[in-house]
Amino acid sequence: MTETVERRRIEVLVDAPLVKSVVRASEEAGIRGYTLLPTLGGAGAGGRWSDDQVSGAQSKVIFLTVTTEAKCDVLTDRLAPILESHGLVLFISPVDVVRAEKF
Amino acid sequence: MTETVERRRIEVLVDAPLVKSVVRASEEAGIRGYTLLPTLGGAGAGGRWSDDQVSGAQSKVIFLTVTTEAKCDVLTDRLAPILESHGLVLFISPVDVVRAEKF
Amino acid sequence: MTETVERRRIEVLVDAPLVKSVVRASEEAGIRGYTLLPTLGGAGAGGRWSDDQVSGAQSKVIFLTVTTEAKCDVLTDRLAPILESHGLVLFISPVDVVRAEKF
Amino acid sequence: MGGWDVLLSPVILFFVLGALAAFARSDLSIPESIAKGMSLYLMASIGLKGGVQVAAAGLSVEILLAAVAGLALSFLIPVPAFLLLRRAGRLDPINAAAVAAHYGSVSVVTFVTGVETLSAAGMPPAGYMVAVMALMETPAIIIGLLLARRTSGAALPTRGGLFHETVLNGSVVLLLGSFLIGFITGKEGFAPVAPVFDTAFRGVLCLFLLDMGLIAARRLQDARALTARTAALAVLLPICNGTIGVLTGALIGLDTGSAAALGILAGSASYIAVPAVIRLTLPQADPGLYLGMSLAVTFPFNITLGIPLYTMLAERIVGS
Amino acid sequence: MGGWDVLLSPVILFFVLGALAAFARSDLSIPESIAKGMSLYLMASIGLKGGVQVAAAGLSVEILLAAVAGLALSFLIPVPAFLLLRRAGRLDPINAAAVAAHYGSVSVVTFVTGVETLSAAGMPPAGYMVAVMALMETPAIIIGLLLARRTSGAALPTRGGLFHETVLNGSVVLLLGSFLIGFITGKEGFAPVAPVFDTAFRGVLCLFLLDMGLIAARRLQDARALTARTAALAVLLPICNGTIGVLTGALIGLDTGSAAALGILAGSASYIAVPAVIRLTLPQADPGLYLGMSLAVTFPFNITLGIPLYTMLAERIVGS
Amino acid sequence: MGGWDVLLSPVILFFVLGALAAFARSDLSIPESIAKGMSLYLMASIGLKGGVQVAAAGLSVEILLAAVAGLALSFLIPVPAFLLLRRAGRLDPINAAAVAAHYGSVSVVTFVTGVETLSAAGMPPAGYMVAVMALMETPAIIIGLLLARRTSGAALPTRGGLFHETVLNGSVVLLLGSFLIGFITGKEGFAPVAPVFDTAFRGVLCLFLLDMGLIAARRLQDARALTARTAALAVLLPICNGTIGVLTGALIGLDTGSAAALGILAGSASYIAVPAVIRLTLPQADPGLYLGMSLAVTFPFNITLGIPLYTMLAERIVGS
Ligand SMILES: Nc1ncnc2c1ncn2[C@@H]1O[C@H](COP(=O)(O)O)[C@@H](O)[C@H]1O
Ligand SMILES: Nc1ncnc2c1ncn2[C@@H]1O[C@H](COP(=O)(O)O)[C@@H](O)[C@H]1O
Ligand SMILES: Nc1ncnc2c1ncn2[C@@H]1O[C@H](COP(=O)(O)O)[C@@H](O)[C@H]1O
Ligand code: NA
Ligand code: NA
Ligand code: NA
Repeated sequence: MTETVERRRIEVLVDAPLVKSVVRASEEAGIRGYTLLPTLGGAGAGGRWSDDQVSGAQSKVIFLTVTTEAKCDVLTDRLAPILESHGLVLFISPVDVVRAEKF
Repeated sequence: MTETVERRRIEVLVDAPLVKSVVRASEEAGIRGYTLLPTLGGAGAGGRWSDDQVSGAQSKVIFLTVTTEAKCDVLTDRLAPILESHGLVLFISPVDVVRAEKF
Repeated sequence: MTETVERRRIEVLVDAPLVKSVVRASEEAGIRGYTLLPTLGGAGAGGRWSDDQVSGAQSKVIFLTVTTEAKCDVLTDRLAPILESHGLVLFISPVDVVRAEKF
Repeated sequence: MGGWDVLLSPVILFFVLGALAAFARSDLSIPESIAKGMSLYLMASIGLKGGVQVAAAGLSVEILLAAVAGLALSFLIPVPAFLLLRRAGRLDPINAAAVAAHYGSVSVVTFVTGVETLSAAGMPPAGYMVAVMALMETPAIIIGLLLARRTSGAALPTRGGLFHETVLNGSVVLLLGSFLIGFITGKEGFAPVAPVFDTAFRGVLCLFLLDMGLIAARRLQDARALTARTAALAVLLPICNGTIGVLTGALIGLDTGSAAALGILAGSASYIAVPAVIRLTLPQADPGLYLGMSLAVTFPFNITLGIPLYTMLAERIVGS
Repeated sequence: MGGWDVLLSPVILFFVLGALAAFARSDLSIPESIAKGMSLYLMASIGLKGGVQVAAAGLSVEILLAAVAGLALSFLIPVPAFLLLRRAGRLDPINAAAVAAHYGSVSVVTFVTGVETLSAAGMPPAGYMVAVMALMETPAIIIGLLLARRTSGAALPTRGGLFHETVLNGSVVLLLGSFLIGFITGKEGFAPVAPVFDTAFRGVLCLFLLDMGLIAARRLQDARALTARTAALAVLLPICNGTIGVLTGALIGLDTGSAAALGILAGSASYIAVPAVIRLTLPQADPGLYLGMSLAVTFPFNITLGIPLYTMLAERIVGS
Repeated sequence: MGGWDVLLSPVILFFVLGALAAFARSDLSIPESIAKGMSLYLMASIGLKGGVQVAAAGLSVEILLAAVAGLALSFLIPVPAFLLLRRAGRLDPINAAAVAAHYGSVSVVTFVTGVETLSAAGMPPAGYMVAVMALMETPAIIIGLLLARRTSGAALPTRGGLFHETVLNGSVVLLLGSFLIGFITGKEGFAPVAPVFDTAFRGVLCLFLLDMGLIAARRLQDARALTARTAALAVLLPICNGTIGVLTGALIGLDTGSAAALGILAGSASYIAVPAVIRLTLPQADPGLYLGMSLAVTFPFNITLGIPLYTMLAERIVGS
C-alpha cells in the first residue's frame, strides 16, 4: 500500500484582482505550490453575484493549496484579520497526500 | 493562533437548469452563503457527458456551501429523496472556518 | 435524519492530454463515476503556469471521484509510482455520502 | 441550384465534416462559449433580417394566418407524437411527454439552414416566418407538461414558474427582440450593421454547423438511452410533422418558400430551449433520451435529408 | 439624423433589449469570454482608427491642447465629486474616494457609442480623441487614492505597485498600442484589416451593448448598496462633469464633435479599468457601491440620455 | 513591399504589441476560448482557400512532388535535430526526442503569417501548400517516439494509441477537411462564405497574433527550463531547417512563393498539435522545455526574422 500523510487543504475564495496578493501572502508563509480554480457566481452577506468578465473586479477565484499544519497556521494568521475587510472566505480541511516531502 | 471552528462543507453536483431550485432549497434550510463552480464533464450511472453550452440542459454545476451541522442536516434531508430522480450527487465533508458566526 | 456513510474523495490534478489515461486507470480500479473540473493556473516545483488553450498541452484539469476506501487504495497504488514523472498531484480526503450503494 | 445540390454547399459540408471527425473520435472541438456566442449571433441576425423584411413588405393578414398556423402546430403536434411514443416507442408517460414537447417546438439552426438553402434555391421564405418560429418555440412545452399530468414540481421549489422559463426564455426574447429592432429600424437603419448581421451570416453558419456536427455525432455515440425503436421514431416524427407543416402552409395560401419553411419548423425538434425547461419541470425524464432523439438523430436528418424533402414537397404542392 | 433620433438606432435598441430582458428576468446571457473578446476588439478598432486618422491629419498643437485638457479633467474631476459624495451622498471617506476615482476616469464603451452617434450625425470627433481617452483612464485613480489618504496597503503585500496596475492596465495598453499601430501603418496599411476593424465595428457594438444592457440591469437589480441618494448622484455627476467637459472643449477651440466627445469622456465613469485597481488598492471600499453607481446607473444614463445631451450642448456652444 | 517592410504591417505590429505588453507585465489578456476560436477559424480559412485554389488550378504532378517533399522533411528533420540537441544542447534522450518532434512538425500560425506576407509581396504560394502543411504536422511525432526508444507507455494505459492522437488530431482534421470542402465547392461555392473566410482573415490574424505575442513572451518569462544553450538552438534549428526547406523546394521546381513557404514550414516548430501528443506519449519529457523552445523562442523568431529570411533565400535561389 502506498503511504500517505496528513496535510491541510486551504481554500480561499478571493476577488480576481486580489489573487496576486493572496499568492504573495502564501509565498511569505513558505508555501510554494497552489492551484487557482474558476467560479461562476454565488451569494453571501454582500448579496448575489455572477461572473461578468467585463467589469472583472468582482469575478472570484478559488486559491487552493495543500500544505503542512504549521504553514497553514501561518497563512491563516496572516489572512484572518483581513478576511472581513477584503471580502475573503477561507476554509481548511484535512487531506491525505502521497509524497509527503512535496507538500 | 487564529481560532477556527468546525463546520460542514456540502457539495451538490446539479444540472444547470436545476441550480435555482437547489439554491432555493438551501435558502429554505436557512443557508445564506454559497458559491457555484463550473465543471467540464464526467461520467456516472447515466453515462458519459461533457459540457456543450448549446444544449445547456446537461451542463453541470457544483453548488458549494459551508454551514453548520444542523443546517447541513436540514438541507440533506430536503434533497435526499430526490437525489436519484433529479440526477443529483451530494458530498458532505468536515471543514474548519475562521469567523464562526458567518457560517 | 438521512443516513450517510463515509467514502473517500480523490482529486487528481492532471494535464489535459493525460486526463483520458487517468480516467482509464480509475476504470481499471473499478471506479465508474467521476467529474472533471477546470482550473485557471497555479504554481509548483515546475514553475508557474496559466491556462492558454492555444498550446493545450499544459492546461490542467481536476479529476474528482468519490469512492470506497478499497478502490481508493487501488487507484492510489496505480498512480503513485508515476505521480512524479507525469507531473500529477493527488489529494485524498474523507467525505460523507447519501446512497452508499452508488459510490 | 436543385434541391439536393444543396448537400454540396459549404454549410452542409462543414456539418458533415464535424460529424465525421466525431465518429472517427478526433479531438477536434470548438470551445462551448464560442458555440454559444455563434448561436446568439445567428438568432440576432435572423431576427433582424426578418424584421427588416416585414418592415419593407408591410403587415398583412397573411402574417396573422401564418402565426395562428404556427401556434396551432406547436400546440397540436405533441399529442399524436405522445401517443406514438407511448405505443410504438414503449416510453413511460413522463418520457413520452418530454420527447413530445421537443417535437412540437422548433430548432432555430434547422430553420436558419433551411432559409439559407431555400434562398440559394430562389425561394426565400417570407420575413415574418422568423416571428412564427419564435411563437412556436414554447407552446409545446405547456402541452408536454399537461400530458405528463403530474409534474415533479412538489419535490423542488420553483419560483416564478413556467412563464419565465418559457415565454421569457433567452432565445425567444432574442429572436422576437431582434425582429422588433429590425422592424423599427427598417432597411436604412439596418444598412450600417448589415456587414455583420447579413454578409457574415453564412460563414458563421459554417463554423456553427461544424460544431453541431461534432456535438450531434458525439451525443449519438454516448447515447445509451437510444434504442432502435426510439431512433426510428426520431426519423419518422420529423417526416410526419414536416409533411403536416407543408400541407398547413399550402392550405393557408403561403408561397412555396414559406410553406417549405413551415414544414421545416414543424418537422424540426428543439434541443436548446425545450431541454432546459423540461430538465427543470420534468426532472425525472431522461435527458439522454430527449436530447438523443432531437439532437443526435432528428437534427442531422433534417439538415441533410429533411430540408430538401420538405422543399420538394412544397414545390409539388404549392408549385415552384 | 437629429440628436434624439439616435435612440432608435440598432446600437441603442440592442442595449434597451438587453436591459428589458434582464428586468423581465429572462435567462438571456452572453458568455463572459465572448463579451471580453468583443470589448478587446472594440478597443483595438477604435485605437487603430484613431491612429490612422491622426496619421492622415498630421500632428498639431490642437492635439497637445486636447491631451492636456483631458489629463487635467481626469485629475481634477475627482475632487469636487469626492466632496459631493461625502456631503450629499453621506459616504465614508474610503467609499467616496473610490467612487470619485471612477467618475474621474472614462468608459470606453460610452465613448465608442458616442463616436458612432456623432459620426452618424455628421460630426465625427477628431481621431486623436482616442488617445485623449486612453490618457484619461488612470490619473483619476491616483487622486482617488490620495483622497482616501491611508490605503489598506499594509494588510496585503502588493508588489510592483500602482504603476503596473494603472499605466500598464490592459485597456490602456491596448488602446494606446492600437493607436500607435494605426499611426505607423496609416491608411494604406489599415486597408487590408479594415473589413474587420472598420466595417464590422457597428454590428459588433450592437451585440456588445446587448450584453451591457443585460449586465447593467442585472447589477441594478442585485444592487443592495445603492440608495436613493447615491442613485441620484449617479445621474447628477455625469451631467455636471459632461457639461464641464463640453465647456473645456469649447474653450480650447475644439470642433463640435470633439467638444461633445470630451464631454462624453468627462461625463462617463469607468467600470472596467478602475474597479479592478480599486479592488486591489482600496479593498475595503464596497464594489457593490462603485460598480452599482458607474455601471448600473451612470452607464445606461449616458448611453440613452447623456450622449444626446452633451451633443446638444456642444452644438449650442460651439455651433453645428 | 520589400521583404523587411513587412515588419511594419499591422499583423506583425500586433504581435510585437502583445510581446511588449507581456514583457512590461501588463495584465492585458485575451480569453483562452476566444484564442482557441480564432485559431480554429484561421485553420478553416486557410484550408478552404487552399482547396478553392487547387480546384481552380487543377491537380498536377507538382502537387505530388510537394507532398512527398513535405512528408520527407517532416520524417527526416527530427534526426539531425535530435543529434544536435543531444550533443550541443546536452539534453537527455527523452527530452531531445520530444524537442526534435516539435521541429520536424510545423506551426500553422507561422505558415499563415508567411502566406499573408508572401501574398502581400506579390509571391503567393500555391494553394496546395496548405495540404502539404497538414501532411507535415504528424510524421515527426512518430520519429520522435522512435528516437525516444522506450516510451513511458507502460505506466498509464493509452487506448486507441498513436493513430488517433496524430492522424486524427483536431488541427489536421480541420485543415484537410476544409481543404477538401474548398476543393469540392470551388470558387462559386466559396463566394457566399468568402466575406468571413477571406475578407475578414487578416483582421482576425491581427488579434490572434496579439494573443500569441502575449503568450510567447509570458512563456519566455516563466521559462525556467530554458538555458542559453537551448535558447540558442531554438534560433539555430529554424535557420538550418528553413534553409533545407527552401533548397528542397527549389530542387523540386517550386515557384518562389511556394519554395519560401516550404522553407517556412520546415523552419517552423509545432506548439499546438505536437505538445499535446508528446505530453501523452512521453509524459516524462519537460513541457517547459519543448514549449519554451518552440513557442517562446522559435515562433517569435520566425514571425519577425525567419519569414523574411526564408523569403529572401527563395528569391535568391529560385528568382523573384
Ligand atoms: N457559507 C458559504 N459557503 C460557500 N461560499 C460562501 C459562503 N459564504 C460566502 N460565500 C462566498 O463568498 C462570497 C463573499 O461572501 P460575503 O463576504 O458573505 O458576501 C459570496 O458571494 C459567496 O460566493
Ligand atoms: N501544494 C499544492 N497545493 C495545490 N496545488 C499544487 C500544490 N503543489 C502543486 N500544485 C499544482 O500542481 C501543479 C504541478 O505541480 P509540480 O509538479 O510541483 O510543478 C502545480 O502547477 C500546481 O497547479
Ligand atoms: N463517484 C462519483 N464521483 C464523482 N462524481 C460523480 C460520481 N458519480 C457520479 N458523479 C457525477 O455525477 C453525474 C451524475 O451521476 P449519475 O447520476 O450516476 O449519472 C456524473 O455524470 C458525474 O459527473
Ligand atoms: Na416541430
Ligand atoms: Na469621467
Ligand atoms: Na518544421
